[in-house]
Amino acid sequence: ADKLKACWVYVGPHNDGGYSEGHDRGRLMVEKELGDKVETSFVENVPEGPDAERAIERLARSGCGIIFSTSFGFMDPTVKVAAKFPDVKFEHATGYKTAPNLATYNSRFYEGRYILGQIAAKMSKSGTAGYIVSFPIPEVVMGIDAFMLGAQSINPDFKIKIVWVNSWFDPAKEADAAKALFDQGADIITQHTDSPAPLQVAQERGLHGFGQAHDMISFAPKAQYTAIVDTWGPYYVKRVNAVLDGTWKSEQTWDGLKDGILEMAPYTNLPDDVVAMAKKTQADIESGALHPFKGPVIKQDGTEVVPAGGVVDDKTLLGLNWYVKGIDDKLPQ
Amino acid sequence: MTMMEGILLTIVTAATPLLFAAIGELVAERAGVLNLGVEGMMAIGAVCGFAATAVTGMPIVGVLVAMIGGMLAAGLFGIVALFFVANQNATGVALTLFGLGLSGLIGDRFVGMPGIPVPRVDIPGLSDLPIVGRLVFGQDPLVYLAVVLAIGTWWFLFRTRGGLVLRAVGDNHGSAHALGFSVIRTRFLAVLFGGLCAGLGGAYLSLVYTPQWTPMMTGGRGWIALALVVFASWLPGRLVIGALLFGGVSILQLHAQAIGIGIPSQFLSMLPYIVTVIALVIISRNRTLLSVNTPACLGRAFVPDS
Amino acid sequence: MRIVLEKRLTPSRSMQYLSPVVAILLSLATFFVIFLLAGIDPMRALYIYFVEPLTALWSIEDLLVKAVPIILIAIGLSFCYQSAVWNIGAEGQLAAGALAGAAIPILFPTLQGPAVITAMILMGIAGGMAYAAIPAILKIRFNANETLTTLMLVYVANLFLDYMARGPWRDPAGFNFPNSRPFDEGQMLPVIAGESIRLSIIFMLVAVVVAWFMTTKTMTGFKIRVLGQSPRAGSFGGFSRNKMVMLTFLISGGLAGLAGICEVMGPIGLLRTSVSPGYGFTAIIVAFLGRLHPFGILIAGLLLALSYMGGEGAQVAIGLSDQTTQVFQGMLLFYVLACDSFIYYRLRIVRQPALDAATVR
Amino acid sequence: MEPAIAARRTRPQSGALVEAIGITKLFGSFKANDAIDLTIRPGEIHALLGENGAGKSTLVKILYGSLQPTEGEIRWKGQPVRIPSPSAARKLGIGMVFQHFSLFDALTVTENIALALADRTNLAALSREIEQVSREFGLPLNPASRVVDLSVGERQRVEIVRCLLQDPELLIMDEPTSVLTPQEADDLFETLDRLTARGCAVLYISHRLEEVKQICHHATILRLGKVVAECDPQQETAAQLASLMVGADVHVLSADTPPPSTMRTRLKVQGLSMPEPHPFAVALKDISLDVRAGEIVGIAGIAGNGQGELFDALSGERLAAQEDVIIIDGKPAGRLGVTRRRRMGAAFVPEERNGHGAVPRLRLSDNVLLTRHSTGDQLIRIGVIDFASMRTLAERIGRSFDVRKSAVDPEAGSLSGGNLQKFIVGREIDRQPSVLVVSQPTWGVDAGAAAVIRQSLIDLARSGSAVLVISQDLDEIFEIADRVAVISRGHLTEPVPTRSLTREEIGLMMAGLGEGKKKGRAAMGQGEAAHAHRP
Ligand SMILES: Nc1ncnc2c1ncn2[C@@H]1O[C@H](COP(=O)(O)OP(=O)(O)OP(=O)(O)O)[C@@H](O)[C@H]1O
Ligand SMILES: Nc1ncnc2c1ncn2[C@@H]1O[C@H](COP(=O)(O)OP(=O)(O)OP(=O)(O)O)[C@@H](O)[C@H]1O
Ligand SMILES: [Mg+2]
Ligand SMILES: [Mg+2]
Repeated sequence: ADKLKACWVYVGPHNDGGYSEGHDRGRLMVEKELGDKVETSFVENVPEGPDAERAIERLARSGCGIIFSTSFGFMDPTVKVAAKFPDVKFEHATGYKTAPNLATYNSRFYEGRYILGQIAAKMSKSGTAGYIVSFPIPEVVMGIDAFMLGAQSINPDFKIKIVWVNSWFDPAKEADAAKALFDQGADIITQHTDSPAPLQVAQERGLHGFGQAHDMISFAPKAQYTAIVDTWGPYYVKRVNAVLDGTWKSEQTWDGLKDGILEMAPYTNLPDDVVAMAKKTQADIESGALHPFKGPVIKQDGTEVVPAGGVVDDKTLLGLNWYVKGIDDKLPQ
Repeated sequence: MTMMEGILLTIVTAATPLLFAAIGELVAERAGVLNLGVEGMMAIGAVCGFAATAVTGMPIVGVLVAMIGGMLAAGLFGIVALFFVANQNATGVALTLFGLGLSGLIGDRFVGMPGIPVPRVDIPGLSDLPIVGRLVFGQDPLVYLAVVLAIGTWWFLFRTRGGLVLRAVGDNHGSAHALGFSVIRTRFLAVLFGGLCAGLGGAYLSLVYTPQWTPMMTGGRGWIALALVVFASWLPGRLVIGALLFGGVSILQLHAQAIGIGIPSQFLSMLPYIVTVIALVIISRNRTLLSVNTPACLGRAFVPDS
Repeated sequence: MRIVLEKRLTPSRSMQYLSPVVAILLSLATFFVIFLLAGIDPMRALYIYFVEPLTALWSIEDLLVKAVPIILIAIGLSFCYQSAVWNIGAEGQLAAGALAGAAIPILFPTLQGPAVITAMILMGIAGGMAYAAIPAILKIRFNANETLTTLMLVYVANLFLDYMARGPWRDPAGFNFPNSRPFDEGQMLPVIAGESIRLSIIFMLVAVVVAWFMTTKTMTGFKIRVLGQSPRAGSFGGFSRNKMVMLTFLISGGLAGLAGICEVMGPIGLLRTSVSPGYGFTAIIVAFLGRLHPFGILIAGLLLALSYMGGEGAQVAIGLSDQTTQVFQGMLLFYVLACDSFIYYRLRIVRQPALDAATVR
Repeated sequence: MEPAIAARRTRPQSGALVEAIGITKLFGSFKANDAIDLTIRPGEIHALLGENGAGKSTLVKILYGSLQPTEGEIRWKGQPVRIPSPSAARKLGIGMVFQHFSLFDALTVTENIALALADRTNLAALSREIEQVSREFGLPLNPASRVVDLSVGERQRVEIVRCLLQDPELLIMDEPTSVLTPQEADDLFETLDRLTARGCAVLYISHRLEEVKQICHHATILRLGKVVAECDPQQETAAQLASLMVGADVHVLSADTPPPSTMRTRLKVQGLSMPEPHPFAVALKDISLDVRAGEIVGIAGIAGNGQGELFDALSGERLAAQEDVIIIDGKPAGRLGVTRRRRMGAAFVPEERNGHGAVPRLRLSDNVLLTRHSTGDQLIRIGVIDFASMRTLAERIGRSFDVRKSAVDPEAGSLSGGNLQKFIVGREIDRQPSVLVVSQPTWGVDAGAAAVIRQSLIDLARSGSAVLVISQDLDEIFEIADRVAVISRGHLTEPVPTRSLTREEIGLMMAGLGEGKKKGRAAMGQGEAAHAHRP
């Protein structure tokens, strides 16, 4: 039979050293694992909007059997194209709309963020972390809350300072934000933007931080404690295989640490007890013994979302738009 | 480091790439050439600087190659706009587009590679002085280069014969030609110098600011540099002030956020641009100042009789 | 011996038409060499870039969809540039138009139908005009350089759009996704051909024809040209430079706003944090490529859209980087600008006089 | 006339300083210079005469190294030389004062001069030298002032001092007196005397034949790029010189019927005051004036005393503060724009042809539209241009004013200066305006074209229009104006009949006021300085 053509749509350059590169590593893994059963191809730097629809459609027309549209803003274009090409399988990352030939997949990044929060609270001398963020979408807010919950589990008085840079990727601005946060008294930095610039600033100042989307240790060997590493590869291999053997179904996948869709980069620059604590938390999350959003979760304004004993359900998480108690900032609405 | 020190230090860093690019553009404009392609030249400089450093392992080589790259890009502009007397506005836009695209192509291999940071100057004793220590004695070498360049440019323009000729060419190219000065050559050299400086500004981004290469990393700084030249009414001294002012606004808005003043971040991010517009308006109202310093032939094509 | 430019007594008619053709051929030749050096089969690459998009109906359709906003904006910009007003902020005016027009379906989601569609279009035009009026006023009242103010205002408009789409106008039923509620068919431009060609293509064609008529046949066009070429002569003719600055800004702002709202009411179908992948900037190239002539702009707009389509195809088929397209566009513009100088000048080889006695005193 | 000047009118007999042998210059296929031979001797003032476009400027630019000859040889003191650039010419000992000044507005006098003197690096020392030389030659200058603040006469002094500091052996002057008062011109002639006394040669280009007769030892006359005659100008009449230049007899003006004094006033200005539009301009102060049907009123004055500002106020390019300070045909027009004034029957011809009176890159027919879009010529119908009528009109103007052009409807910029001027004047006269305001109607225009233009102005006035001529050329004012007023520092004198004054009297009025202005400025530093428009 003909080879299956598997295709990807990236919002940034395929080698952006961040989010899109994470997906591209997944694509390469598909090539490696499935060898000559598949052929892959991608379109990069696709702006969210009408261009995305056209790019996805072009892939569908060019004979792709399965198309992964990897950015959150590609949701509606993917839905539209999927309706036009019922025989092609579509997968959209981080969205919520599905169709018989459109699945969604996502990663429980917040699990990693909880661990980062714990490490930050252990390691910070000032009791304050800086947090650089891109846009106030649920995924990002979820990350902030998880980080704070993790930190509060160690130090209930822990503080974070937040700067929005209104961009996923702007190294200079991220660096400026990191400097500003350090100047304001933070001694640990984390970011939900894709460049290693904040880590580089931390390294230069002799302070510390975390990598984002992949292991950034080479950019800041002395400053990185660990990183949340996106490993989409196993998922992609599984789904492409499903198409090959005809078992593909439209599903909503939201995998976490236990499924290997995200990993923690090696813990470095940390004392042994902190490493041990981080590893234990990771193991507890993987085993299900610990849920970062376990009750009681209390909103900034004091309302209780879930009481002790419960956990915040996935639907709430996916539309999350509130800060947990203890964050002094105001969430942009 | 106190918070005040840190803020001042960051502002200086934020101002430096702007200062580099704006000095070069100021010289080109003093010679009568409006090169809107600063952004493109900066991008070329950034990628060349990074690539050369990555290949040789020596930041100094990177800085040199960035200057050469910026000059080559400027040379392209010079050929089209000066020798072929094309509309300078359009040629500048073409250069921006071309430079951004080409830098992406050149830099393809270097994305995601950690850079080799330029070491900071450290004078034991002096660099540890309170407040001024790091600010005056503990910057990276390129910051000093920018300051030297600004002073040197002032000295060249207003204290040397070469600078006099350059200003004459920008003031009245017909007269300059009649006296036997080569208008095209002077302008071409000025444009090359503009490219060199823009290249330095780009290198500052990819070697010092955030030692890495990423496509579009210039982030509109070339355009800000152009605005600064008008803001400075073509005087190098004012350029330094303008660059610090702009750097200051863009840094302080981040601090305002970190303190948590509750204004939507988009509005804070707008601030530097709005401040630039307001500054332009204030400067432009002073027509006397402008009419004295604006190069009268700015943007006008020149073709010598043969 | 050296080569010099020499002014022609009268501008060359034939170069006027030949120059863009030569420029395109030179660009293609340069690309041929680059591909060759990069080890890519140049014929195949050029085929994918410039021919393949024209071989399928769907892709021609997409090409037109992509070309419409670019041409609309470029037509507006050509008015500005003819009168030497350097508006490079159409991207911001586009965003303002999109915001203004989208206000209706977002604030009154139940309103539908032709009247609403008309109102949205008018609002879009008005929004673009209003936003373009800011740099116009700053220039007229305070003499502020419009190249820079228009550009700065792009950033401001885009950030404001971002704020509105994430904040006040976010779809309440959209899981906090940063976009407005999707518009209904009764709030969008009707499809008039194929699957995706909407009414906006008619707007574009009308704009081209009207612009051609205005610039070549009417007094307004004449005023714009005169003031662009010599403001002093314009004021001697009794034409007001300030009025013309305002007029050209309003025309270009209005058309950019129209392009913005047409995108929102067409291909996008809702208000997003960003509604244009840089059409406002691409249109600058198109305006100059088309030599500020409406028909030229039409052709240039289609050519640029073609290069975008081809660029995507080349990514999929031969893994060519996305930046290749940008380099091609920049290079093409360089060549066109250089070739255009042969309309007014010709190259001549000058021999230095053979006499070479020393210039002694 | 001073006897000293009249005394040494004979050509020195010494050997040649410069020889041009067979100089030919091609611009494309156009021969601007055609095998020109010219010999200049040390100590002589050598006139170079010719119509507009005869090739005078081209030849001197070749001598100064700004242009390279296509063919031919230049000898300097008998040695063949190549002059590849102006700086090489300066090194040889050739200085030049340009037809259109080669100064830099934004720079100081010292900087302007330093630019031509590669060896003077110390500007402070140079300033002292400038002061000294300028005192020595009676050309007072303040080295620190910026050129933009200087009057036209002072600008020329800068050019001359710049040449003098090079200690030249040959000084080339391209139309140096077209911007000077008679007194300033006399000062210049004295300077030239001192120079020739030292053995310096002067190559002198001028359209003013009277002054050529007065000061030159020898004349070479060019027509269509060729040398057509050499002569001793003192032996010829001005009319003879002119016909040598033109190759035919020059039309003599006829203004036989003086205007009846009872005709009604068609243009009235009363108490017009206006602040300066920008710091380097002149304010108009309480100007009053009336021009009656049938007469020509001339406004004399040194350039930069408010002529440009007055023209703008009369044309409506700048509006007055009150309605009734300008009255056209009995109707107040002070607040009306230029189009409204044209509709009232007024027409205007500005000083600058390219870029003010006409758009160089537009065709002649388009340029007709520039001023005649609203004057009842039916060129516009509901906003749409009638190209055919426009072309017809352009052709009519071209025919009746003898506009020589390369194509049927060429770009305005491709016409020679004189022909474009005829076209622009013709465009307005063709309308038969009731009021015509014209500034420097024949500036830099040769004798033949000037005669055509002046005659048409007289004819227009005699047909019942009111004509106001602003001119720096006193000869012109005496030829055509019935009454004359003098403008100085924005003040205008009462117009008086031209016949009641002599040239010298008017010259003194201009110069006297001019001197007062100079002192005033020196006292104030700068500020109220007068100057011509920045281009
Ligand atoms: N820059 C250009 N690029 C492409 N085509 C052009 C361009 N300029 C003109 N054309 C073509 O030439 C045709 C005539 O254009 P245009 O009306 O400008 O001619 P014209 O001779 O100037 O006429 P008129 O004198 O009536 O204005 C147009 O239909 C158009 O197709
Ligand atoms: N650079 C040039 N290219 C083409 N033609 C030129 C150029 N310079 C001068 N000419 C032409 O050469 C001829 C001689 O010009 P030139 O300036 O020498 O005349 P001129 O005698 O100085 O006239 P005027 O009295 O008006 O100053 C004119 O017809 C002019 O149009
Ligand atoms: Mg036409
Ligand atoms: Mg001349």
